[in-house]
Amino acid sequence: MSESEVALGHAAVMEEPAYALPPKKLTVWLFIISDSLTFGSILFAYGYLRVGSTNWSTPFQFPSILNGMIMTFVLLTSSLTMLGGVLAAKAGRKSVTVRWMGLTALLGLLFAALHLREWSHMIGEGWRLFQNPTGGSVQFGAAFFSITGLHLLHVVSGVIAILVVAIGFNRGRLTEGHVETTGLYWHFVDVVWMFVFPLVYLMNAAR
Amino acid sequence: MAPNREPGLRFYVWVWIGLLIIAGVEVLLTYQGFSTGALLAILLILAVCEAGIALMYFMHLKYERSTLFWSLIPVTIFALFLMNHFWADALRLIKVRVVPF
Amino acid sequence: MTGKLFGLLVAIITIVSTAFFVMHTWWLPQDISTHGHGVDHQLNETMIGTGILFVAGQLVLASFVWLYGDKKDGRKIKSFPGGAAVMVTFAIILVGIEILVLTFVGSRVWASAYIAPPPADAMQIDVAAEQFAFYFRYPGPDGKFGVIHPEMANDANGNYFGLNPANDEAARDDVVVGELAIPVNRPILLTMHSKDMIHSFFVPELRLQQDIVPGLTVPIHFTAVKTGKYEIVCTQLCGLGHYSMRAYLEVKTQDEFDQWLKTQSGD
Amino acid sequence: MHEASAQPVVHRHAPPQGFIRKYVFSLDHKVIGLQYYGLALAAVFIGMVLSWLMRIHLGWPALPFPGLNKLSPNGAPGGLMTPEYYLSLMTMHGTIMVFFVLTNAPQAGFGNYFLPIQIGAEDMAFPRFNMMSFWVTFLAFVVLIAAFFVTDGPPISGWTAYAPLSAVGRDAGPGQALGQTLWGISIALFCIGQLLGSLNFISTTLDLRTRGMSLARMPYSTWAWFVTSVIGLLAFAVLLPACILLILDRVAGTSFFIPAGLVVSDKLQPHAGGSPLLWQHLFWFFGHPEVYIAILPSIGIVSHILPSFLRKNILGGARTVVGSLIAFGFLSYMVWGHHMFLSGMNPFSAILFSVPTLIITIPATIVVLLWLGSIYGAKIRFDSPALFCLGFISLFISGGISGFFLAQPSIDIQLHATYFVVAHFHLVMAVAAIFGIFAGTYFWAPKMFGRMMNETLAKWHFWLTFIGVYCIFMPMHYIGLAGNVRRYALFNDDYMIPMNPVHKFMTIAALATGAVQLIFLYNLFHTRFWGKKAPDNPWESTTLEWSTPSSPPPFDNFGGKYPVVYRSPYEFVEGGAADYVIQTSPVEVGTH
Repeated sequence: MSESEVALGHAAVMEEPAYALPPKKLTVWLFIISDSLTFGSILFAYGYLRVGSTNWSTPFQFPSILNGMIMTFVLLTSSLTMLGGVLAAKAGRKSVTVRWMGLTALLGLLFAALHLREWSHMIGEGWRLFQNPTGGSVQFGAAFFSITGLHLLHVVSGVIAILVVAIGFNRGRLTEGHVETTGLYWHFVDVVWMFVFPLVYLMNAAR
Repeated sequence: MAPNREPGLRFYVWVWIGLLIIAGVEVLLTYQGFSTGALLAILLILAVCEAGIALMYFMHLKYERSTLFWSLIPVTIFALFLMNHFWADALRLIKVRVVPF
Repeated sequence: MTGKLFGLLVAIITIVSTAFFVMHTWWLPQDISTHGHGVDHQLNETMIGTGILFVAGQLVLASFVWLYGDKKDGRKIKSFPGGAAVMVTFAIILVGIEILVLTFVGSRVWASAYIAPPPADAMQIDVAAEQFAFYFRYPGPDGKFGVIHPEMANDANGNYFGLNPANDEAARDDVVVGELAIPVNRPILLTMHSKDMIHSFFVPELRLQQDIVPGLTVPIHFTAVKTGKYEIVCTQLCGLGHYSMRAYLEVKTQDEFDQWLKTQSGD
Repeated sequence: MHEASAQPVVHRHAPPQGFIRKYVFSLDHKVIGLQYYGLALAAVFIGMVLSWLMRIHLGWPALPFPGLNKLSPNGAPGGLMTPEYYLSLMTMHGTIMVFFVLTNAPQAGFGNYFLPIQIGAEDMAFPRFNMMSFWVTFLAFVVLIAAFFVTDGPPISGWTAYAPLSAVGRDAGPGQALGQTLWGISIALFCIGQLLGSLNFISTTLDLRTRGMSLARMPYSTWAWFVTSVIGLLAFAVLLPACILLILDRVAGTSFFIPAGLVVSDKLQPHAGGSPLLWQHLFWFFGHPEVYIAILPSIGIVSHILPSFLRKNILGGARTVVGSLIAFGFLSYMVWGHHMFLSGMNPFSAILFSVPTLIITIPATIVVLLWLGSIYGAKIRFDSPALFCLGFISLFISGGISGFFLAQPSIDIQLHATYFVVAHFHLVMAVAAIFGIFAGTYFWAPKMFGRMMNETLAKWHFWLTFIGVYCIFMPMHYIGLAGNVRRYALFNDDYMIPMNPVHKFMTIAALATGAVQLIFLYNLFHTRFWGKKAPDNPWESTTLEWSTPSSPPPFDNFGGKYPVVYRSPYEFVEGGAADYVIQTSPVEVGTH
């Protein structure tokens, strides 16, 4: 996909892009806006159902919260490594970029693994989308699995994107622009987690 | 106005530490026995700060033209804010749910 | 030519359409509720205000199109005196005032019917809606409603509400009927709940419409001031028999009503 | 460095070879635009036939449809339509028309074709996204139509798919089994297609404008497409998760929209804790912006076409028109609750939603007044596009005015869910938007096909359609006031029976008006292949689409060059050889 370079190459004959952003970067920003509404509406739905239920269960013991903390740490760190990748790419240091991005992808996978461990652990306890072993509102499982599932989907697709872009950048097919936009998306996945962790984990901690 | 110069990795490390601290504080506060409502308010405020920092520095919003910020963020907040209309009904679910007579 | 034809057509359409509104060829049915006149008044006010805007707008369009066709004469193009500023201010002031008035008056009407709490002496009647019928329950002599057990509801043996008379005192004398009979001039409080889908309780003569949402007990109160038999229809798409879902509202005098209730609880 | 009136261009991608790349999986925004237009044409035809069947059934319930039993043995045994099949047709009619016609044709269709040309780009920012968005939409359409052929037939829960009717599955009635699931999948896919489209439109508009084409110099239609894309970007992002949650309720046993203790056809449903109102909130949060997604492009198209036939710019120019468009977009998000006044929503919210709903009438009034003010003192050329624009204005007034009633909860008590509502949204959103599409078609056909539409047929098409739609939809107001409930397969309630003659009248009008559309269809196809060749700028218009070297434009729109824009979009000046100045003309013209 080579649209954005060409569009930039046209700078001589085009009006200057609004916000001085190339189309790709602008589009990722727009996607982020729209996606944050997607997450927003699901989180609001979760809040709606929780407020409307009398028997909400808050099952997370400290181990789960600790697991959540580790996941938060991993994801935040992956954002940092991604930034390393972006800076290196801008400095034109290919191999360094690829190393940083590889590290980011690894951290992303680690996050997913921790998440899935959490899931399997809960499923083992008898949690389902439609089932609550503690006898509380069944909406807990529905909300938890759908929200974290949606986020996990973003993480996994992010990891794939990072790998693809890293390889493409290494081969010289893709530019630092691609690295940067991928980073933008990856940071957004991080930002979403900054809301999911408190709202879905901490608010459901057994206190 | 041209985009400002953006800082190097060392600066981002500091931001990263800051975010970690906020996340830690969130967990600490969770166990201070606040009421659910109060805790929600606190956590949301912290989460917004966290997200704001990430947006501004990690996602470079601070180093883009300010017009980008002003055209993206208010719209999003506005749209999400409107969803607060939901609560009027969510709370009613408790008040007027089916009660056996 | 074309322009004149268009102008004529629009004018005719406007006049004919308006005529039917003015002549009340089809109009709201009579109003039998205490709050209804407020609704009607609000509707008439709006009808007059918007009617004027409608006729004016269409006729201005018609006449302009009639007048300003290109006749290939040397006529110079004129621009609207005052320009857009006039239009914008006009729109904001005119419509703004209309909005303020409508909101101010209308909200009071709305509040009187839907926000105001039911009078203390309101007679409570329990309503259950299901595909595709309404059922009404009167507390019976003891004045208490029996507890509802959804799982026990069964149309086959006529236990529409899922009562458990066997071991529920209050439920035994509950009167369950398929038509809503109420005494005239007496505040009525309907507590409505649905067994399956969203249904809606609509009596045009009462100026009263309310969705019945499963999971909620939706309260609605009114006072009927005219005796007679009226139709209750479901206005919320609730499944294949939606069109056939209705019941009757009988507004009776107090004596007739007491008599009726006695006979109902008798059998 | 503004001397060169045009500069050479590096081609983004070479012109495709072979039929598939050229016409099927094409990256060319012009082909994709026509694909969207074609899809909408097919959809509107199906939707129209459905409305015929429904109208005939309402007029003459006992009348059998020979052959309908072939399509649905259960739905129409012996060709006699069952009530539930009526609801199925109604659901499909609404869904097809709102999503695949009113959202596709004016926005995705014309927008794809003309937005890049009007801003002087040689294609969309992301041609591959563009292709994907069409084919995803196409897939969505196929999935939706498939619902006709599943055992239980299409869903019966209306285009709003209110839970729990849409959520509990088979027990809720025929069509609520697989049919409803297909509906959910189809709409979810449609959301994805629209989101891709919106991203593409916005970044194209912001980043690919040719030199001199400042935002202030963009045509009104471009502005409308841009604002609509912004609305869509936020609206469809909410419908998508809503659909996913609905599908989860149906297939994964969750209870987002289903409360406890539901007994459907004597079966206690295994759900608890959900809320039907949550679906309504999520749906209408999208649903109301959606109606503006449907109408804004038409408003833009009309404002774009009118100047060429009034020979003057719209009163107030860009600032006022664009201002109103943006006001529409902004307000459209604050009003969704006016669909829910009587839904069991908190009665206090009703007032909060009613006020902004009424405020929307201000920008609406402003645009109408601007159009009227522009017609004043003009030299109107009555070609078919102009006629459809003027018709649009008349319909927009008629349909918009009834919004005053429905915006007020106190009046909505009486009018909610009656034919008054049907009349309102059909006039202001459906028919008006369709008139915008017709106007666009007649106006741009010379550019899209390089051939002129037959003017005589076009005029007949206008007169008959214009009279027809008023005959169909005006009476609906009357019977609505009299309390005639919508979404009934049959009106056998005591107080509705007297209105049956009116329904018969509307049915006849609908059939006639529908038949008239065949004139348009014939005209369109005849023009496409055998119409008479069109001059480069048949309407003596001023915007960039009329500056392309050929009609239809070459693959890169401007023949290896970028136009340079020197002036605002609608400059008409009397005196001199031509009374109009095209945007690319560097020549200084006298003051005006």
